[in-house]
Amino acid sequence: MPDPMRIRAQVAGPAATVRVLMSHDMETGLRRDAAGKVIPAWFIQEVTATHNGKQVLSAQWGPSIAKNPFMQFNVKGAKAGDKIVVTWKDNKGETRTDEATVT
Amino acid sequence: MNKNLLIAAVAVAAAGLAAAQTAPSGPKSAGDGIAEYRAMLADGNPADLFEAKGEGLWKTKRGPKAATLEKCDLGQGPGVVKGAFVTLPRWFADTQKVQDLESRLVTCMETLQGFDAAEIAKTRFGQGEQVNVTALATWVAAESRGLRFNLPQGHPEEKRSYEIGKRVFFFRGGTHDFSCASCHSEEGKRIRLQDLPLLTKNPGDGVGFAAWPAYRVSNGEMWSMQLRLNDCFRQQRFPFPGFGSEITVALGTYMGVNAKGAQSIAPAIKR
Amino acid sequence: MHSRREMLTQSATLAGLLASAGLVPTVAHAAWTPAAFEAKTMAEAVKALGGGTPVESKDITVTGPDIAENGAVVPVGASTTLPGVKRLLLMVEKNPSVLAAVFDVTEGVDASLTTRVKMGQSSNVFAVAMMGDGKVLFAVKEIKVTLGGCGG
Amino acid sequence: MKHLPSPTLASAAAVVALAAVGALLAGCATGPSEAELDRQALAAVQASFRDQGIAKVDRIKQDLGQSACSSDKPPSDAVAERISAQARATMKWPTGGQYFGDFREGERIAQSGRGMTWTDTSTATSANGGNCYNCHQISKTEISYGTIGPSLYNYGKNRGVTDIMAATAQPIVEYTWMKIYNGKTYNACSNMPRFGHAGLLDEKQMAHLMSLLLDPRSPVNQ
Repeated sequence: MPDPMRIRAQVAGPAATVRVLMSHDMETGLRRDAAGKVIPAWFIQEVTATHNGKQVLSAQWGPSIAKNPFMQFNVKGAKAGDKIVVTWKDNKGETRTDEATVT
Repeated sequence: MNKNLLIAAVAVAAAGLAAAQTAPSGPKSAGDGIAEYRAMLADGNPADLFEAKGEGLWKTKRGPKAATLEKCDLGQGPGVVKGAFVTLPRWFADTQKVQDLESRLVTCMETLQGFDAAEIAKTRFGQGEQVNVTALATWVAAESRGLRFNLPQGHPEEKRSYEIGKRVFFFRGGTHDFSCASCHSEEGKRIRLQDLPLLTKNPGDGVGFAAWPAYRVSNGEMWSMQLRLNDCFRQQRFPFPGFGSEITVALGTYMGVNAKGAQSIAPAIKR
Repeated sequence: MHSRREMLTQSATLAGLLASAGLVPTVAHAAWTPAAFEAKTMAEAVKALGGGTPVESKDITVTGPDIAENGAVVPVGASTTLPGVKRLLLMVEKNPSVLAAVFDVTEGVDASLTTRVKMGQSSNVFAVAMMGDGKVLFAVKEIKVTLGGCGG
Repeated sequence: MKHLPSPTLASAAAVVALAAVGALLAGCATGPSEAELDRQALAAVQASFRDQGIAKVDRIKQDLGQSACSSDKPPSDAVAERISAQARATMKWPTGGQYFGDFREGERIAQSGRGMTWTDTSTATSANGGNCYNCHQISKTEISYGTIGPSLYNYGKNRGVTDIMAATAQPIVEYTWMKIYNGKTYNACSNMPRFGHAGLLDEKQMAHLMSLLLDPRSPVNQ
């Protein structure tokens, strides 16, 4: 199973700032290994975020998102104790879901 | 987590973002531009991912003996993690050796969990159990964030390790005649745009020995001090230093003792 | 200090339970659009995503450093204060494929996203907003990528 | 004094013996002598490194210059002079007096920091860069430069070189060649690699660097 995400969600005025770090290689498919063999593309393609169960954001990513991806966004009206859930899915079909509580 | 450091980091990051959003920006020096770039990365250090993984590993029953590392003695007594990082390398009576954080972790993995220490030492960085050693080191270091380096030098072997480390630091060799000192014995120098810490004395809070383990942006890898030293020697055009070998530990003792009083920010984020 | 991993593990389990109990709506992943991620230009990428001709606009903001110390990780952001934005895109002009990310935004979030991209070389970076009324607006910023380290 | 040598130390027996002698001589009150520590450090270096790829352990066998410059104190004047004398004696001037090449090639070589590490596959000079920008400012347009060495921007111009073939330019041409070939000629403990002497760059590559630094048309001299 993929390693967990790190999600921080902190109230900032009328919204909560959510910062997400994901553990992923984000291989472009353009690199070669020491033996000269192409390293196959392996990257997160889809990301979604929900706020108390309601989807607020979805994203499509290409391989040019940096390794161990970072994403930041502001959830309107989120208050301390609210739940933020983030899910990603990569091009091999692997997926990971983690949750954070707004502080 | 040290509050002041956190606040400082957030302030720097915020300043970086604010600066970045001020448009149109006037001509900025390359140095300012790089500082702005670094500030923008400071908030959201992927080292967090490795720190969380390391904490999990410490508390997970693993290895042939299906044991956790919670009884591992890092020099502060069994299971005491906080404060251990800023006192390593140090002398350990059970192994009759001066050990750095990583070699000590491997000792614990052998004695408590039944892993083969020699096998781990032979494993390449970033593979097999080495991945776990790095994650563990990242977490252990993070538990001393904000504390000041204070390596013990009371044992004759600790003093000897310092003296060996000092000599190795100045040891010139390889095809290019480089030593550690070639790059790290003068104030305010840099390679390309990277500032080089002065390592013959305390280089300041969160600089040099007080910054590693660190997340390396250039390759997206978590680098422990052993790997940091290993790659220094690679770029010195030296042969390969063994993992946990006497000189790598001695260099740690030399840098750690020199850094006395420096505040640790490890795990940091680096180019 | 709390155990991060325990917290996260529990969270993951909890999320799984909630999902299986039907308490979390099945999230609608935007179907990944291969043609958009194969595009070589901004116009092609926008077209593949069903948009029209992009027009430069001062109402769109692209954030990022002037200089990146390393092209492997470059912090960039797209934002706008205009109402009615449906999608925010981030693109790197000189990357093998121009499109880096598509964010479908809702009323639940600010139209302001930050992420980190890889850049093979110094390049223009575009923030593109696809609006509800069909307009496609963009902003551009040049980011220089320096050579770093001993191996440079 | 109770001296506990590390069990990992190679040639531990010899070291213990030496340590014992050292301790006796030092009268037990202090740790091992400086000379004894020097020996132990050398033993630790020999025990700690192994071959990896093209980087073999023979690289830590020091020559006079390397060992004499391996401390926080400079060598004695006499030793420094011996190092420089050796450097002068082994100096090779370019075949047929071909000091110059193409400054564009020189820029490329100056930019490259590659070569001779254990992740490189060949020790051929063609695989190596000059690492110049790692330590020096050179062309004005490259902002990513190091500061371990002096700035070389306007190197030729500042030294009044208007025609690299002129007789008046000859001394600075020869000096520059020597610095690149073996900088220990002038400074026994120079930080600069001995590009010619150590076989890191061939004559052609060094000639390209000469052009980069001295040619009035080079970006360095704009």
